[in-house]
Amino acid sequence: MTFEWIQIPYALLTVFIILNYGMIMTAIMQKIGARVGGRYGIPVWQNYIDLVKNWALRTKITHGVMFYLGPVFRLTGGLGLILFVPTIYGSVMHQNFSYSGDLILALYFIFFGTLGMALGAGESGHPHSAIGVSRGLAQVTAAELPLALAVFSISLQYQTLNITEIVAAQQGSIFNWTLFTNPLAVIAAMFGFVGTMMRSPFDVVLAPQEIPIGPPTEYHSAYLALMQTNRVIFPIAKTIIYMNLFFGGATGWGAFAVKVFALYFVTVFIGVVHPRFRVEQSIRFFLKWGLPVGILAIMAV
Amino acid sequence: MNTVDEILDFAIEREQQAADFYSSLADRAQSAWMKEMLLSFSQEEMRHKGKLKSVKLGDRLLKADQHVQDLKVSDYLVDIEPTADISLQDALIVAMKREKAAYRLYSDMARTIDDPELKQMFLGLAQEEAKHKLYFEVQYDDQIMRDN
Amino acid sequence: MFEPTPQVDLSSGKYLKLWQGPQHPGITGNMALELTTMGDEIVDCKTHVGYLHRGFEKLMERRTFIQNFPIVCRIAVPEPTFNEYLYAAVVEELTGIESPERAEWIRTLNLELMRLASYLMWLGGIGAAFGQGTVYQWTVTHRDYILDLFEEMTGARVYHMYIVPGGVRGRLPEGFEERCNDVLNRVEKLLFDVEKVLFNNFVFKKRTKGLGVIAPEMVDQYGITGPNQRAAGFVRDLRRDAPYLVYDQLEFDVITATESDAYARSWVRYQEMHQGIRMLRQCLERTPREGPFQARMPNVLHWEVPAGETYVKAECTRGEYGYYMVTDGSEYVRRVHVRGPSYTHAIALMEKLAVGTNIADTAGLMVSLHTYPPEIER
Amino acid sequence: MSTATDLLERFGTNYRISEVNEQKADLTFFKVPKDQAVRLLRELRDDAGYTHLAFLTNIDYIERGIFTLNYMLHNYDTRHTLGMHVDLDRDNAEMESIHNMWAQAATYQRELREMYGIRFPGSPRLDDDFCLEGWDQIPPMRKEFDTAAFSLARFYSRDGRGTEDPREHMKQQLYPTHTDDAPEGGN
Amino acid sequence: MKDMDKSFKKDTETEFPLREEMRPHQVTAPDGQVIDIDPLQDYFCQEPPKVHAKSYFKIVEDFYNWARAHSLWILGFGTGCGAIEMRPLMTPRFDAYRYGIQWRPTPRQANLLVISGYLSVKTLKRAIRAYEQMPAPKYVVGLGSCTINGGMYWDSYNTINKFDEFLPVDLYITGCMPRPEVLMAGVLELKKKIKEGRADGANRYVENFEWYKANQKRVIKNWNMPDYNW
Amino acid sequence: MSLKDLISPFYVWQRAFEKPYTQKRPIEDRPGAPRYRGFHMNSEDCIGCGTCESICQNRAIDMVPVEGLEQRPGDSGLRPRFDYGRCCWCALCVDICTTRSLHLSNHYAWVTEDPDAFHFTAGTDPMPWNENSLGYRRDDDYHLLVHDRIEMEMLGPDESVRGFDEVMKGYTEEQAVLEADRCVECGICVATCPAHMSVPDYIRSVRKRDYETGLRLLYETNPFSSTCGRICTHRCETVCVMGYQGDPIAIRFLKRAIVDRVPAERYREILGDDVSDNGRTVGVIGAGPGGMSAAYYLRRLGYGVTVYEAQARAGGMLRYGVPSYRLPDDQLDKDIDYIRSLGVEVRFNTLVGRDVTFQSLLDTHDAVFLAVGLNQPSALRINGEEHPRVLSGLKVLDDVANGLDPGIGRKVAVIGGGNVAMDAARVSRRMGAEVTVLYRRRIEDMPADPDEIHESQAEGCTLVAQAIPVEIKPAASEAQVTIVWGEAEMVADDKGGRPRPVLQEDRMHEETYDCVIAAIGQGGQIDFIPSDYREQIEFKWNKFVPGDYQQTGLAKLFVGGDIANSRADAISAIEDGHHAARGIHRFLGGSADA
Repeated sequence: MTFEWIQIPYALLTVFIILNYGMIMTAIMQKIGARVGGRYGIPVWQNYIDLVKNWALRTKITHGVMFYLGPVFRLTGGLGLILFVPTIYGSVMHQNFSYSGDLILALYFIFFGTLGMALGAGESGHPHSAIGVSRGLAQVTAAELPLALAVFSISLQYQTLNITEIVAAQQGSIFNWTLFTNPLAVIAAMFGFVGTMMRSPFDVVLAPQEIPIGPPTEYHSAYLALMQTNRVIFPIAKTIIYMNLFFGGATGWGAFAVKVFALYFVTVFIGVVHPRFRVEQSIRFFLKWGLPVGILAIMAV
Repeated sequence: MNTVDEILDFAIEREQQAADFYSSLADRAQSAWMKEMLLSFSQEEMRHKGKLKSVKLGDRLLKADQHVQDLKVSDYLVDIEPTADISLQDALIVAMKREKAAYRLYSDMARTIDDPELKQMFLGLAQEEAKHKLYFEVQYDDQIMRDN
Repeated sequence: MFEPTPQVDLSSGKYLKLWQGPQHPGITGNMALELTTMGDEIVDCKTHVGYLHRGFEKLMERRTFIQNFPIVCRIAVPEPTFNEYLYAAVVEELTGIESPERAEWIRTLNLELMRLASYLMWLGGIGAAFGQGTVYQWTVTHRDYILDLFEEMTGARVYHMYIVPGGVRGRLPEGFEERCNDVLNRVEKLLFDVEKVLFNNFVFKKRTKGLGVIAPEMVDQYGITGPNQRAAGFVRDLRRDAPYLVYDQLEFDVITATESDAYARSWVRYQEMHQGIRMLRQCLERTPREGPFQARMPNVLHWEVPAGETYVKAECTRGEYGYYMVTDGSEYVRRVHVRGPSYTHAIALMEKLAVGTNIADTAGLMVSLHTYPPEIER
Repeated sequence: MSTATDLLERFGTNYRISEVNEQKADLTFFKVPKDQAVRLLRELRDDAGYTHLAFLTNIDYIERGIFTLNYMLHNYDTRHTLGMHVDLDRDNAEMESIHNMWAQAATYQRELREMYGIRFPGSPRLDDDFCLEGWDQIPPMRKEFDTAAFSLARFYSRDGRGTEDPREHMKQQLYPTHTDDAPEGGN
Repeated sequence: MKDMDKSFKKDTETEFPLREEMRPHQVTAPDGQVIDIDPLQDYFCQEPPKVHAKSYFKIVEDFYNWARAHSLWILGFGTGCGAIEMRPLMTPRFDAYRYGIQWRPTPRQANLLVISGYLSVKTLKRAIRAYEQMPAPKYVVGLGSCTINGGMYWDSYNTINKFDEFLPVDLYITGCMPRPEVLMAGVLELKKKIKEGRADGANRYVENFEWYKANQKRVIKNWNMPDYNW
Repeated sequence: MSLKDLISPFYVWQRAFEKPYTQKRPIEDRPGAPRYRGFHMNSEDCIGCGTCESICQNRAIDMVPVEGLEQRPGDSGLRPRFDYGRCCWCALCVDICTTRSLHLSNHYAWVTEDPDAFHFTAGTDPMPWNENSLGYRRDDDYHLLVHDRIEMEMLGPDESVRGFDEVMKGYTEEQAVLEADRCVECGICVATCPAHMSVPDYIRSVRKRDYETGLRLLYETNPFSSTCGRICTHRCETVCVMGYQGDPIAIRFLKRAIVDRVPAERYREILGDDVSDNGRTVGVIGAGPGGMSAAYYLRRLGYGVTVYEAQARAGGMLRYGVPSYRLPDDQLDKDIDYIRSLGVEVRFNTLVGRDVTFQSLLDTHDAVFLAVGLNQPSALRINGEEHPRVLSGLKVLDDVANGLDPGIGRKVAVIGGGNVAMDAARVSRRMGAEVTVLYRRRIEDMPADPDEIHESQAEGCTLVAQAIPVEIKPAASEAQVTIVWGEAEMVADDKGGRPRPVLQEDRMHEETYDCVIAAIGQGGQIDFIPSDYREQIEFKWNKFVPGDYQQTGLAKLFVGGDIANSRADAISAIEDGHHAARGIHRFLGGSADA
């Protein structure tokens, strides 16, 4: 497959759809969580209003160039992730540039956003940001370790790093999904998934009770809006990768919506009922439970 | 007395007499404040006279339909002969009795007369006198019967 | 015991000065912790208070005895009733007024309800401090149900101003018993859920076990009282040791634990909530429905309390709460000192326990000590 | 014989104990001179079982020119509380610190330093701000400090208030004194 | 240490000239007292705030105001008693999230400062700092009697009486303490005000900046803050 | 970490399927509880006593005048105005409210942009919650004030009828302090007291057991404190705010509690009455309370005072009209002797007009104060009045006071309902007679003290209300008399005065008594004033109408007492005397503040 200009507007359309989907889905997730707490929660369109409001705030205080670039990097990470994985398998419009990207690139983008954030937050000079960033980096690294092993495992299994091909290999029957063909790898990967979605018990990066809100402490108005945008795109992009790698991808928007929702819900399901790990506890948790499973997965293959 | 005006003139004359009576009594009174007192009675009568005059001129009307309370204070009190050293209590009794007599007079006249207009006039005058009597009765009640 | 703080050379770059509060979600109320950290580890902690200082003790010196009654409840915001009771008790002791039995029962009911409400708030706090927001949602709501009961009984949700010197301000409303029982049942059901989600949660256990251990010998040195003391293995409870009100007629257990860490303290409090419900049920059953609820009082507008001094204490949710009052026979009090347990727990003890823990644990540690800044500063 | 009298008899030989007041069965107040106070405290804590320092506070007797410190000690075994009074000179209030005996005493001493201006040499962080910040007046808990006047002078009160005394108001309305239309001089 | 040689000392004043408003100057307090102000030390945001103009198009401004009204992020700063009634507000019983209200733990992301009750001088300083750190447009709600006229602490030596002298207040809620419902009613009222475009406290603060600063300085005598901005 | 720990948290997901706790519309659906302490309401019962203001520890309440409110004694015309920038809703004001007019509604929402808006006068300003029926009310069994009067030891009716011992024993010190403690010190009574005594202040001095200050306060306005402490008509107590829910403060007896505890010998030292003559003299006609009061205050200002008294002893109506079981002679003497001890000269048995002329008084003194009182009993003016067994009440009392036997017999009818009538009845009762009191109006209309009415009833006097004597007839026996009386119906007075009785001729009664004591009122006697002066002096009915400072048109003549006011009690006479003394002082060139 080769690059064509028409793919750029197609990709933008994909991003737009994902953005809106993410907005509404995260709101629904919040409502579900609120329901467990016994309340109704925010209106589903609340995220849009917040976004508009933050764009409309007038005061902008900057702490330097990196402070400004932080959210941009972060958004780039999210967007890049989407652009180089096929959102809808087999769709011309929504396969993005997936033919040119592979898993390594995707993993890089996952990390890229975090790093950008780290730089920006570090620039803000707020100690809570700094602590949050150091925690974030440590935890993400630890959480990605099982994921990396799982990725390694399935790349051995499918003999490719190209996501499109991996998805293709899972088509046909539900039992072709990696979930069933290589369950150990999926379990290992899910450790990484849960660990990087910033939900308890692994939300020590934001940890409102400890370091008020972590890295974004100093971010406000348009910067914050940018981060909010990212915060709906990035988890979905990550979820898409998991969906593609382990759950057979999506061949239509319907399957996409259901699978992303289900995967995302896993984190909510765990998060709502658990307190938060301390950072070294979560690292230890990943090393103790995630790592062996990942190694087992490789061994199994 | 066959016309309204005549009746009124008669009544006015009576008020004038009453006023004269009190002022002459005041002239003879020994006590300083009884002079004052009796003069004020006299003035009260002159006020009544003025009122009747204005009725005669048509400035105001006498109302006959209104009920005037009769406290009956004077009914059981003894008759007093006005003297020079009359006391306040006695002066009030005299005044009450005089007004009562006037009331009787007009009431009787009203009873004997057939002409409804005149009858109305007499009743009105009787009413006036009843009011005057009530005034003195109330004063008696307040000033003399303070503890009773 | 006082130990000199290690001299920290901030310019060395190894250390980071970190302020938690006063505007910080992890701090209970409005106070600040000045942490010196090395990495995530705290090497020095200093408590800063005074953000809520209103000078109550000064204000009370210039108000008459009845005028002090509405003001004392403001001293500890989440738990005003104990102040009301203690103030009433201290004045009653100095004047020799005895509140009637019915009032004593109603007061006990009131105090135990307050204790339950306060514990519910704390339960939410400990959940939230460790990132379990759901528990917080539940408990604050159930506390609100108790506040509804208070509103019905006393006329206000938070500052009840119900226990006056001499008795209480009104009788229990009609049908209060059923509604109260209903709320108690709901709270009890909730407590079992909380046990499932919080106390039986491996993450929570991991976080709290071994956190902030109070050695038994520290208890007297630091003046630690209440559940914090009982979690260290001491069987001391003023309700049993020096019974006031009608506690000698109620059945309840003194809950203790031995581990003396954050989990043990939480568990002691959790069980005390069950004991509270048990006591409340007894109160509801046995509170007299007839009889006076106020002693004969002098004219309160110029109420002269005889000269004297005394100290009255009670077991509040956090420990020994006491009022020390000195009077000189005038219409005004000479001196009041309010002894709140948070005073030692949040300052000396917190400063000691925080050293060596993780930044992430300070909030949880504070909540596990159950401190309220307003009663420190008064 | 009560615990308190027993105890005071035990220490009475070595210490000048005065003004013993048995307030109730489990609470006794007494007074010792300043120079013996800390020694007695230590003895009470170590030998007599009064291990719990409930609080330390101060009473201002401005008319007598003294501060009276009150150490409230509790014995968990006998469930008895002792209030130990120590008189200080009000103008030059200084007291030996007991931060080495109870950890929370340092905090109380900080508070007393700030609120009354009593010095406790050696007590840690004694001169740091405790509750107040930027305080530029005399220590606020001292009796001569008028908090209402201070509050009105510094924080102001909202305008639009004004009250009338019913008695004075009725006087003006119902029986005002006649000053303008009084009788003229007669001679 | 030996005094530095004058020739090595840079003339920072000419090299980096201070803007006029940043130089130390004097303002007159409402009570006539003249107060020295050193902006570099006294202002929490290192420069005086600026008046923020409205959008050029009314419809855009209205749209923005609508969004602002429906997305009120409260700074989680409980300054006094009232904070305890703000918890029920954010929890299931009253669930203010339904109205687009959220807690924000950092002033940078909040646009509503609820002063929940009395303010001691020490807290006032932090509240001012929090307020100045909040991005405009920002709103202040005074909760409880204490913010109006001192409340029951009217004679306390450590609590202020008239909050509106120190920060521009958009709305007062009376009560001691106000029930969560009233707070909710207050927020709904504030929404109305924002939608109508009348909630311009931030601009009022800028326009009367000197007056506010003079008032603040009258009360707050110690302007040193722990080192960084939270 | 057990498996249970891993799984059990997920159990609570079941809560997701339960109905949320959220109130959909909390503002509308959650009104305050029935006992909720919301915003203030005030009913029309408020009298503006300001007790709420004095208990408010937040200074949140101002007492402010309200437009369109009728100013009357017993109502200060002020109403509480609340500052919700101060209020803390403790509801102490509700608890202490003396009339129970103040309530709290269960309305609790008030949100405004304007911080100055939170002021309102409860009950008067239109507020949305004015009609609320729920909200905090004071519980009936809950009191912050003491509503029951402290009982005073007094002779029981059985004992009291046996002699002329004083009935009221007076408060002991403890009782007095307790009674004084009930006072809320609002000051409503001051306006009602004719002498405007500083009632709350001296009550406070009783509470503080500071009788010297108390005495000084008493003597500022009333030199007959010992007397007034016993027989004052205590108008103050009728408006006392404590009377709205309980018994009014026993103000009269608290006054007595002060004087009872200060020996007469120390008066001069305590009051500091150092008299220095200023060379002017004032004549006072009548040594009753008015005259002696004027004499006291004038003497204190340094005037030479000569009192002309027709009787042999001073005290006027207090001496001859008030029986000794109400006012023992020694107590009256205590007051009068103190006044005389300052150098006031009293010429007894000196009747102006007979022994000296009025003109000579005017000539010898710089000013004259006239307070002869009402000493002429009004006649019944009904048929048969001349019967020898018809006695006047005043005469009976006079005789008893002078130790004479009035000769009333065993069965007595007293006509009248004033204090004289009551005293006559009770005196007769003490002399062993069976007493019936005939009164034209209802018992509640009686001008006598309620205490006297009750005590006389307790002592066995029969009160027959609405009985109008119509005729007196000789009885079969020479020593007896028959009275004819008719029942009365009350009719309302158009002008709002007390209802007036109307005789019902069809319901007449006849009864025979040993004597009939007429005590229907009194008139005055001022014939000694030459008629030349009458132009200058203003009268109304049988009384003087004094100008400011009790001055008459005759500049040197000041009048006071019963002859110059319509209130007819001792305290009014005392005030007149005081007022006149000030007026005379001004008139003679001094300052009116003295």
